[in-house]
Amino acid sequence: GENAEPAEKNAGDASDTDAEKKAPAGEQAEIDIMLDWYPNAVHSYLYVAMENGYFEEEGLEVTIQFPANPTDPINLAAAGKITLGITYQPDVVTARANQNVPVKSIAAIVRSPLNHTIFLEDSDIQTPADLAGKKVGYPGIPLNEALIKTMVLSDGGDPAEVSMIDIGFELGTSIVSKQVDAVTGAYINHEVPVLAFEGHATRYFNPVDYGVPSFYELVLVTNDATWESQEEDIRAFWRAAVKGYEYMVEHPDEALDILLNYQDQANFPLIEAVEKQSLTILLPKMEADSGFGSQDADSWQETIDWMLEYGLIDETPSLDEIFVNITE
Amino acid sequence: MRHWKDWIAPFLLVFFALLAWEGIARFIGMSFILPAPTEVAAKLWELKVILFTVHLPATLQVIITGLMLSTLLGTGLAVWMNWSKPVEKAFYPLLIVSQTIPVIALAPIFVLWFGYTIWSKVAVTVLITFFPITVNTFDGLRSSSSQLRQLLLTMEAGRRDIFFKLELPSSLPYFYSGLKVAVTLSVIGAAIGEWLGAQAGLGYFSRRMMTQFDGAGVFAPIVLLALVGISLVLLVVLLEKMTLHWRKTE
Amino acid sequence: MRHWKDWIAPFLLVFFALLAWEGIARFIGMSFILPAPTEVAAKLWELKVILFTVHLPATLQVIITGLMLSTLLGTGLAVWMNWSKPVEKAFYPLLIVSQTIPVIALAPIFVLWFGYTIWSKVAVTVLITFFPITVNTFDGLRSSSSQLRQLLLTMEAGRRDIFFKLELPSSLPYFYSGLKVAVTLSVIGAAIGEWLGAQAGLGYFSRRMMTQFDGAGVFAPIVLLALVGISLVLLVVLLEKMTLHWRKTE
Amino acid sequence: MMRNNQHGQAALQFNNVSFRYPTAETSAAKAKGRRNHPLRSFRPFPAIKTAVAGSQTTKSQPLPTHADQLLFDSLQFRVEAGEFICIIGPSGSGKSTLFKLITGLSRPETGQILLHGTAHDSLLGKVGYMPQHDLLLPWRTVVANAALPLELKGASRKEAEQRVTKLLGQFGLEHVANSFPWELSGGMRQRVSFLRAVLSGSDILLLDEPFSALDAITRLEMQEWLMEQWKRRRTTVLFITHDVDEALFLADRIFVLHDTPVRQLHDISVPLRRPRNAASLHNPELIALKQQLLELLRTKVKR
Amino acid sequence: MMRNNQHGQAALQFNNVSFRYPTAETSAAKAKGRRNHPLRSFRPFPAIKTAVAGSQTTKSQPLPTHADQLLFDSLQFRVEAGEFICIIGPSGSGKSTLFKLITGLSRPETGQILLHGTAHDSLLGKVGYMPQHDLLLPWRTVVANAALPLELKGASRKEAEQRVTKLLGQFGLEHVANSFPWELSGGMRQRVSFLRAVLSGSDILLLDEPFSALDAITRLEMQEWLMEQWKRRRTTVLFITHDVDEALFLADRIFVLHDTPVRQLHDISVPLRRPRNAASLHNPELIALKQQLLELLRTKVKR
Ligand SMILES: Nc1ncnc2c1ncn2[C@@H]1O[C@H](COP(=O)(O)OP(=O)(O)OP(=O)(O)O)[C@@H](O)[C@H]1O
Ligand SMILES: Nc1ncnc2c1ncn2[C@@H]1O[C@H](COP(=O)(O)OP(=O)(O)OP(=O)(O)O)[C@@H](O)[C@H]1O
Ligand SMILES: [Mg+2]
Ligand SMILES: [Mg+2]
Repeated sequence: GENAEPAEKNAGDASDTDAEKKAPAGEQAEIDIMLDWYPNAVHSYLYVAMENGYFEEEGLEVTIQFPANPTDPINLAAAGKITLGITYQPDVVTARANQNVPVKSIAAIVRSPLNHTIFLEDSDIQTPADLAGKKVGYPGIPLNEALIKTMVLSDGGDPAEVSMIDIGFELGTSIVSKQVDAVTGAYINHEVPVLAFEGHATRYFNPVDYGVPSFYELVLVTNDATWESQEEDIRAFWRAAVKGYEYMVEHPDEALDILLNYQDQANFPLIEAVEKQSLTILLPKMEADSGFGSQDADSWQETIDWMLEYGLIDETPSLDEIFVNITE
Repeated sequence: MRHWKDWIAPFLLVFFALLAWEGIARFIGMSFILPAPTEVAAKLWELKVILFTVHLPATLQVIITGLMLSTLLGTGLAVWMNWSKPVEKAFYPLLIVSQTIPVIALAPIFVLWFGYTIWSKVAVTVLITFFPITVNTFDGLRSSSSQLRQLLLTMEAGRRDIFFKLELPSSLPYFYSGLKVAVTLSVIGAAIGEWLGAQAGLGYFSRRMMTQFDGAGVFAPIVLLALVGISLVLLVVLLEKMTLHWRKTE
Repeated sequence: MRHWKDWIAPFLLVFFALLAWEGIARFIGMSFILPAPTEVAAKLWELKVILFTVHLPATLQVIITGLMLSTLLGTGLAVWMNWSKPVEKAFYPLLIVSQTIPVIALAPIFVLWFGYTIWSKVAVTVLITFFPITVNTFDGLRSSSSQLRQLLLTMEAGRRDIFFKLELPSSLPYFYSGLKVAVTLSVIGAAIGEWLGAQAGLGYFSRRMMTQFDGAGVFAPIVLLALVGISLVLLVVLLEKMTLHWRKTE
Repeated sequence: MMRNNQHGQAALQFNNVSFRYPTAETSAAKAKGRRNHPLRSFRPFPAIKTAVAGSQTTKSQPLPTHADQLLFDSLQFRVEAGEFICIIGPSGSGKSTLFKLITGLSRPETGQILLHGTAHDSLLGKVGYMPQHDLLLPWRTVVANAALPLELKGASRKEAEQRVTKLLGQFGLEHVANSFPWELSGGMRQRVSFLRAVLSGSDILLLDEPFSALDAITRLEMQEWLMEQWKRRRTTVLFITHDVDEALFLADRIFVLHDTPVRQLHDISVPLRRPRNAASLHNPELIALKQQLLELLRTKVKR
Repeated sequence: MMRNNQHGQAALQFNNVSFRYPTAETSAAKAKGRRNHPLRSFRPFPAIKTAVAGSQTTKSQPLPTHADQLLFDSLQFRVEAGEFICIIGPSGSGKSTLFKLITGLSRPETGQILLHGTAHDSLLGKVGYMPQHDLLLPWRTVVANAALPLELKGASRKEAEQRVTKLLGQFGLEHVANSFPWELSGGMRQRVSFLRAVLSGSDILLLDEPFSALDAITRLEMQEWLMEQWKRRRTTVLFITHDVDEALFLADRIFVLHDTPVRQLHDISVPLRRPRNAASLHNPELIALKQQLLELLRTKVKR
């Protein structure tokens, strides 16, 4: 049951698995990618690429991991323990600016925030300012503190009065069991429909409505050193991923089926109806004029400026280091 | 403690280990994976105010509440088991078996039950400190020799006399041993409890620093936790020395 | 073990506790906060395939690798400390002090060092099982009476003779005691390790189920973990009985 | 200097006393349940065996081989006030059990035990008992240890200790009043233990192998010391020993237990005047007596 | 039946042997470091004191009060081949230390110890030693325990056990060959221990209070048994005891240690022919000798 176990490197002479047959001659490069969350619709294109053999065509052996903690993808990518991690744009800025952690973003996957602040339908919270004096849970990702701060401030409240609780992955459970009054870091395309499906109606705030720039919700990051040594592999990975994305856009239902097939029913019981709905929300947010994954400096600059303004970072990280535009 | 010379060797060992660590850390140069000891020290200094005014008190509150509760419950159950044979027969085997199972795995549930209040962390602490206190106290109560019990009986001692004049004093050294284990475990319990959901506390702060890519910040509260553990054990040792002054320790 | 009657009282206690739990759980009716025991049992049955083919083996792999490593390292260090006075002087005090500090707080770092491989969990397991094995084995080696040592010396025994004929056999009962503690802790270590980063394993599965609003699914793997703990301890007891057949246990 | 008084009331009298321990199974199981719970070997965090200074539990109990067998069968004897009785007999013959019956820790199956002519509901608290080894409470000073029986009889701690303090001089303990047991030599500890037995207030003292743990020389000293104490106090003493010389030196009469069940005590008067000294034992009559006693014991010991 | 042979070579000879233990500070610290590391009381998970059956460590060591003081000062004596020597002396007078010197566990500061006229570099392995208590290895059967010295001398385990098995009959151990020590009575354990000492192959045996833990009756039996063994083997025996009667019954000569530092041994020949029996001790000459010995010891014991 160890997905992370390294496959045999010199497998050329080895067993004749399916993967081997499809692969072009030569060695297979390994790519470990850690998702931002447990698998859901937003990851369909990766599973499509896997199922349809796009990765093998590029000569890659891809292992998909799921994080045990929300901050692991960027941490482990920075530590070089995984090749790629899916994480959040502002976190990359924090890492780069505050501690000069050598991570860089190589692709933007979701181009605007999915992250909403949600609370139960019957809550007395009406505007973000009402969060003052309330308990707000978040999955340990620093970005969420920035979001709440910005939203409450822009709504005229005092962010110091919000009590922020790191609740790890327990976003749904903690709000339903009323351990917290609201959670942020919940996704409009996932937690909201899941909770609705479980019979818990919710309301939410969109951060973009309250002074937060429309940052890239999900970006693909790697370590500077990894980038240097494995740039070609990563580019190959992205080519396969783009193929998967294109397939997903054209055949959303099939793509979802592939995802659902990949799910181990007991492990990650995804609800088909929810994922369908989720995908409809997602597709527009993933679409980019200059190609899936393209990044532009303006978005980074805007996010950096926002974070500087709200005191989330002290220094401006260099734009050259923080991202590469893989579509160029 | 007594012979300062006994500390030379371990001190040197620690010193060279730290030196090696410093060297390796600087060589790797990724302080968020492996900060150098000097960076940790600097960070500790830099964060002293928040650590000492916010997070240390939060953790201490959990530890002290937890220890008080499990001492109360533990000695209570021990005395009850000692008093009544049926109670012993029912509880003692369960206590023992409970130690072979990883009760700590229940910790995440506590968050559901108690929320992110101090009580979920206290519950974890009580869960893991309850056993050593109970079983040691009980064994202590039982440790009194049956010959001494018979001797007291021949002096017409009642059940209460035997408890207060024989069993209670016999159990004290065992109780302290249990308390020493419990005190150490309480620090671990508080740290684990804080990982599972908290707004303050050294365990929480350490993990939080990890999300900030601040390696030195991860280690600094751990150093403090270690100091808390050592101080608490020393405190119990002191207490033991004071109350068990009759013991044969030159 | 021997007297089945000894188990009546605890069994009844557990039975009524379960009954009460069932009642309360059904009364509350929020199975994701407090599933009824029957729900847990049903879930265990429902998930049996994945639990037994994927998660149990993953956890066992961690436990066994961890135990083997710490037994190797622990007995090695113990023998080394027993062999060389300077080594003892340097390491022993550190070992003791290390127990008063919450080393487990370092666990999250292991994920950074080892990633989500088996080694991050093995490291946690070794970290907490190393101490009881080392210190017990060392104390066992030292437990041999100095009078016996002198007696052997008068028979012209060399250092090796004393080790193999006196110290090693003396240390065995202590070693087993240490191993029993270690075995229990190893289950805890694996569970904690899995919380911090894993793709499979009972501890991982339990936490994962929590995000799925599946209370019974949270408890089911914990029940399995408990069984693993109990079986491992029984295994060590069996091993002990077999190798220490000379002991005075009627 | 025989103080027998066959016509007055006996200080202690056994009337047809029979006794047996409960069946082997139950008593063994009981003993085990208490000391070695079957689960104890499972203990992942085993009992922390703190070395409590001064606690002595080394003497191994005789194996309960004879359990469920009658140990005493209609035993009869009387001890007169002021007598010094030594009890000898092979290991397991029931010497300590006899004391358990007299102290009231066990009850006879049939028959009666009379103290000064009266039968009591419970004998607990009626006689002074000094167990083998010293069995002092390690956390109490000499004074507090000796004061224990007074406290148990209801005296306040202060009052009790005051009464004890007055007596310390007589027992040669004035300089160690506030010492803890581990600070004393074996002989000193025996003195404290004896003082404690005396303070139980009874005029009958039961001493169970009090000197067997002492080395030969200290033992001789303690025997002489005990003689003096006894002369001064004129209490009735029953004294268990394994040592024939000790019995001959101390006793007015020697009771020999030598068959199972014990139906009758071999009752041997020691033909020696008091005061005695070590040399007294060398008169030919006594040497013959000693040989006779040794033979008696030896036949039982060989198996 | 004196087997002295003043003109041949002495079995054992001390030539001006002086000895002292290292200074109190270092030795105390050493003893402590080993047994009670200062940190041990800190142990959050304390040592698991598994009750290992059969391990005896109850005898308290004498306090090292005299350390750094000379214990033996130019001591001289000789023991002839085949002699039975008893050594008595108050506690702490250096009896066990004398044995440590002879076994080679300690080395004299000055002077020489000669075995059969030869000085050895190390005396370890040259004499048979039977320590106080039995000190058997609890995990070895009777045979394996006795085979230990043979194994240590290089014999294979099987070979060694075969040789032992042949001897078991002579020692009355044939029925317990495969028993473990805890299954034996105290007397039986002493036999095993003695057999082991004999098997060390030396014709000089040192016995350190071998019978002090036995009860009086068993002790008498063991004394007689030992006499028989000695007669049969004609080894040289040095025997430490606290018990004057025991010394008189067993010894050809008695060495009394009675001042510190020991400059000279009081060397007393026992005027008794062999075979002896318990009654032999009652002849007037011996009674006088016993009184004399007791006085000698008593003056030193009183402090
Ligand atoms: N609590 C008990 N339950 C059952 N049998 C017992 C108990 N105590 C003693 N016995 C048995 O009763 C018999 C007499 O024991 P007791 O202790 O009176 O002997 P003793 O003469 O004092 O021996 P020793 O000289 O060894 O002290 C023994 O066979 C012993 O096994
Ligand atoms: N290892 C040691 N280090 C320092 N001093 C010691 C050591 N062993 C014994 N001594 C001291 O040497 C003196 C003689 O001790 P030894 O054991 O030889 O006495 P002993 O005559 O055998 O006494 P006992 O009759 O109590 O066995 C004592 O004062 C003791 O304190
Ligand atoms: Mg007895
Ligand atoms: Mg000695």
